[in-house]
Amino acid sequence: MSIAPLVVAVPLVAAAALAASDFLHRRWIADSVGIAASLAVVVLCAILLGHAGRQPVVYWLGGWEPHHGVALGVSLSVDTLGAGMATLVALMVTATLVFSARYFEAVGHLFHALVLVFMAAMVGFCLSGDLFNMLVFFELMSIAAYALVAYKIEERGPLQGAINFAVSNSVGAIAIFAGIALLYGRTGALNLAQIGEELNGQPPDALIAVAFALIVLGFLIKAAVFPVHFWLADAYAVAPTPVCALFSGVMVELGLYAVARIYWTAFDGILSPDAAALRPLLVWIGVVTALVGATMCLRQRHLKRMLAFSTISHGGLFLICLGLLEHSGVAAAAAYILGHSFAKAALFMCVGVLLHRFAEVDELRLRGCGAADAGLKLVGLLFVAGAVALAGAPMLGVFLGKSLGEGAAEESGYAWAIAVFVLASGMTAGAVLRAAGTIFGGWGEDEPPESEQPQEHDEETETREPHDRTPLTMLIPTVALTLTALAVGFLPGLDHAVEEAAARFTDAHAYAGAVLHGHGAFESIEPKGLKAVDFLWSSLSLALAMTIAALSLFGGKLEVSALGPLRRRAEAGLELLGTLHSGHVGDYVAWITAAGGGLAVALGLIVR
Amino acid sequence: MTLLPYLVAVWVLCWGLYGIVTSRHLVHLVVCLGVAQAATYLLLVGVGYRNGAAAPIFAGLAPGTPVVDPVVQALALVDIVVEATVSALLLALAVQAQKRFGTVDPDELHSLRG
Amino acid sequence: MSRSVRVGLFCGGALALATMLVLACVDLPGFGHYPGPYGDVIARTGVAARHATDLVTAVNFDYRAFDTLGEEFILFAAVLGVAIVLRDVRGESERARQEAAEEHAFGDASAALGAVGLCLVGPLVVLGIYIVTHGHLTPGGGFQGGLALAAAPLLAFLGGEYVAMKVVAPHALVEAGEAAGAAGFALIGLGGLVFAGVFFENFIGLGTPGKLLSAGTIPLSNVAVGIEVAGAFLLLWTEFSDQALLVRK
Amino acid sequence: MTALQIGALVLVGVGSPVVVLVRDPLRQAICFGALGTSLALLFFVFQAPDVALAELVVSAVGLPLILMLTLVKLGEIAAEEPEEEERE
Repeated sequence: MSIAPLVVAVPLVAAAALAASDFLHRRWIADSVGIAASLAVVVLCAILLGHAGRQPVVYWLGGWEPHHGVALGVSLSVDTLGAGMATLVALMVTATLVFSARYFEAVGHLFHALVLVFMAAMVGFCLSGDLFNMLVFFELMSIAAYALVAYKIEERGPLQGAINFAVSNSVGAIAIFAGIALLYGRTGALNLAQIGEELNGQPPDALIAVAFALIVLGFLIKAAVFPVHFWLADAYAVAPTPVCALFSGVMVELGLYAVARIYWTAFDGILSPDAAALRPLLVWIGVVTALVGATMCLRQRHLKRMLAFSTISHGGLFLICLGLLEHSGVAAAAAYILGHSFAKAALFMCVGVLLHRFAEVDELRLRGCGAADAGLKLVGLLFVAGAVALAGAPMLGVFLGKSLGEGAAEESGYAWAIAVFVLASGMTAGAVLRAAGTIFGGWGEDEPPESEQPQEHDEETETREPHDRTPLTMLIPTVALTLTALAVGFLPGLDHAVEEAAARFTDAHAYAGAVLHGHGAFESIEPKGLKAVDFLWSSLSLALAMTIAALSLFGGKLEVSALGPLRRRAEAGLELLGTLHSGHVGDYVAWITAAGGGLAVALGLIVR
Repeated sequence: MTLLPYLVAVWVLCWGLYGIVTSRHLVHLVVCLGVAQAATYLLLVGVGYRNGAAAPIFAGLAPGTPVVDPVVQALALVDIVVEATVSALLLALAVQAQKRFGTVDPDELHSLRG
Repeated sequence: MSRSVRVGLFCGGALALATMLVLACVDLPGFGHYPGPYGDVIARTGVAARHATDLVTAVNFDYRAFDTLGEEFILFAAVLGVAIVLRDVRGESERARQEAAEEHAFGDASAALGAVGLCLVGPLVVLGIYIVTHGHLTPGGGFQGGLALAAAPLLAFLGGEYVAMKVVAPHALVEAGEAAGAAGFALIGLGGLVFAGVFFENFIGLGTPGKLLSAGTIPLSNVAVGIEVAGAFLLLWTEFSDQALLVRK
Repeated sequence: MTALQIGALVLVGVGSPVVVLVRDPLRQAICFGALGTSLALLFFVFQAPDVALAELVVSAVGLPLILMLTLVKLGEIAAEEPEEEERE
């Protein structure tokens, strides 16, 4: 497939062209070039997705075919999940660019150039079959992201968010660099398939443990997993809203994608004997992340920060799926990410619409604002639909992924994790429903908004001033994304397709054969599909979400005195959890170091 | 003795991280990030070294002469560029932080909590 | 977190991390015993395959040119990012900038120092061009030479001649050149796709090893990257110095 | 390993804590330049002239200049502080 490298080259050349023509300062040029380039990438990725069927499409850049099993150059090794992820990225970028066209004043062409670079990096990251090349695209993605976060420099927030983000992720990149150096010292290889072949069957030792720990740490920082998730809420709370949609929809998930990709291609052969010990480690990290994220999500009244914590929580759920180290878990994560991306991006765009209209993203200050006109009522509907999709109501939104995940967890002996799925998705959806009730229904207690933590008006300048009406170019992508999120579950054969794709994704042997030796077809599997009990769990999530929303909106009068001390203790705990999110970059790096040390020691003990 | 370069790399990494954690000045912090990143160049170049071998430049070198690994050096070059660019971006943010917050001390940047 | 808690948390983590890292390093092949195979295959076949005598450059601009493409755009994105972050001061006071341009940047630099700086501009340009164009033959290449080239107008600047800097390196031209260099490298990759069927395929005749015009597209890529790096660093420096100048005003 | 290589390693090993512990940014920038130069020396004696050259141009020219300009800028903004505060 000679079009494979174009998915990276086209947006990069377009970005350079936009930057070179920056002096023209024509918004329509920036918009049309940006949207055209991203649409082109959507088409190219979709073609790749169609071709990456039974065997990955392998493209050796520079024509450097492997030399007796030694990779000389960089390969794009495109399998179904990688191409699917890349297509998702390109779709999200297209939607974002359409949304931003009328959303805010851009500085010349620079915003669009950066978004295109960001897209090229993410797409290249998805398709790359080379560990170091993945790191290069990871860095490119990060640099573009730091700049995008800091886009609104008139405010205090963005700067600090961007600084915390940049420092945390740079430390992560250093960890990955060190991990790659260690791995290279052992294998003398950078191609994932070749590393896998070199390591396959060898006894694991401290080097493997530490290299794996460092690489996983680096990518989990990007995936915002507890306790290295702190940067995410800061960065999202302050980034321009369309950028948040991109970050939440795809960038965070790419961190997890990288962990899965690297585990299954490079480390599976050497670590699979220890999988039984590795599994609880990853699952527990996921569980804690999901619950901490969900708890923090309920505490927020800043809408973007609330959605950011919801993303952290879902990231934890994805990690539980992947941490099962089974192909069924990978299938679950893939389907879950698909549904979540559309829903979360649509929700961020709804917040964008509110910000555009009212120059405000504080839930309480927006009370009742959402009933002003028909356009806003539509947004309210979309908001509720987004919450329903996030909760995974039967057949809608993340239902497929969540059900597959629960099924996979039960099969691997983690049936209790189903409770975490129900709880986390219920709590995060409940927070969104509560916000919808407050903003669009005007419900809830009538406390003066200033009584709680006074917040600065950080969002005013993003859209300069309140607007009277919402442009159609903002509503169309929001509606489209919401409808897609809801409809994803109805796609015929999707469940079987993801299971099939995941089985290929986890077949390290066939992958290595296809990449290095030009043959290696995947074996077929028997897809499992859905079970009746999935509908029960899904209804439970939705019920929990509605209960939480109802309790927090109308529950003020239901004060039960017996629960007083318990409640006070819980609040003290929550307070402590809140203070951990200190916004201090030194704290974050201390957490990263501690997490790295802990992970390295744990893996060292596992492989002993 | 054969561990010394690696030990130096670990040592440099730890000092760089320590500097970031304890920093009271964003410019200082950026430089410490550079120190931590320097550890990775050391590790990379160290991993590809071969005793008694020449640099991988065959200008005036007989074909077949043993040379050190050129690949890690190429990787280290990429690493250096990345470090320089991240630093530049962070320093630009530091300038803006001074302008907006009136301080570049992370202990006093307080706009995001909870 | 209080400072002592933070340092305590860090020290615990760092101790564990350092211990594990040292244990991992013990498992590496002893220092000085690089086991291969990647580097060895390239060392054995690289010169014959690409007619480039500097194998590091061959790896950067041919074998792993895709990495370098990413790296160049990292630089490109960083320059865009710095321009975005520092834009307000530039935008707010375009007039102040014009006035500042009349002033000397580091006004206290003596005239003699300035003269020396100006005299060095020429040789530095020649050196930079040499490093860029000989990237495939001797140590150095587009990145190193590009930075040397960027330093040339800078010397004029340090010598106190901001006006001279504007003459040597006009902003819009540098901006366009930087983007063109970045795009140029991507276009060389596309050239491989068009003329040889594979992205980043070396599609030009390889010539005689050791000659200036050899190694196919590698010197071309070096020139593109050299232009990009020189432009990028010049832009970075001017972004920061514009700010410094404005405040001085 | 040759004495030159050990010397370069020791130089870098001593230099990095110094760079971290010097808390005055201006002095630190100078120390950082020196550390970069000793790293370049190290790469040179470890047969990595390309890396040495790159490290030299970045740490002796590229970054110190940005650091200096940043510090000049920071100092000037700090001097204008009261006016800035009013505007906020």
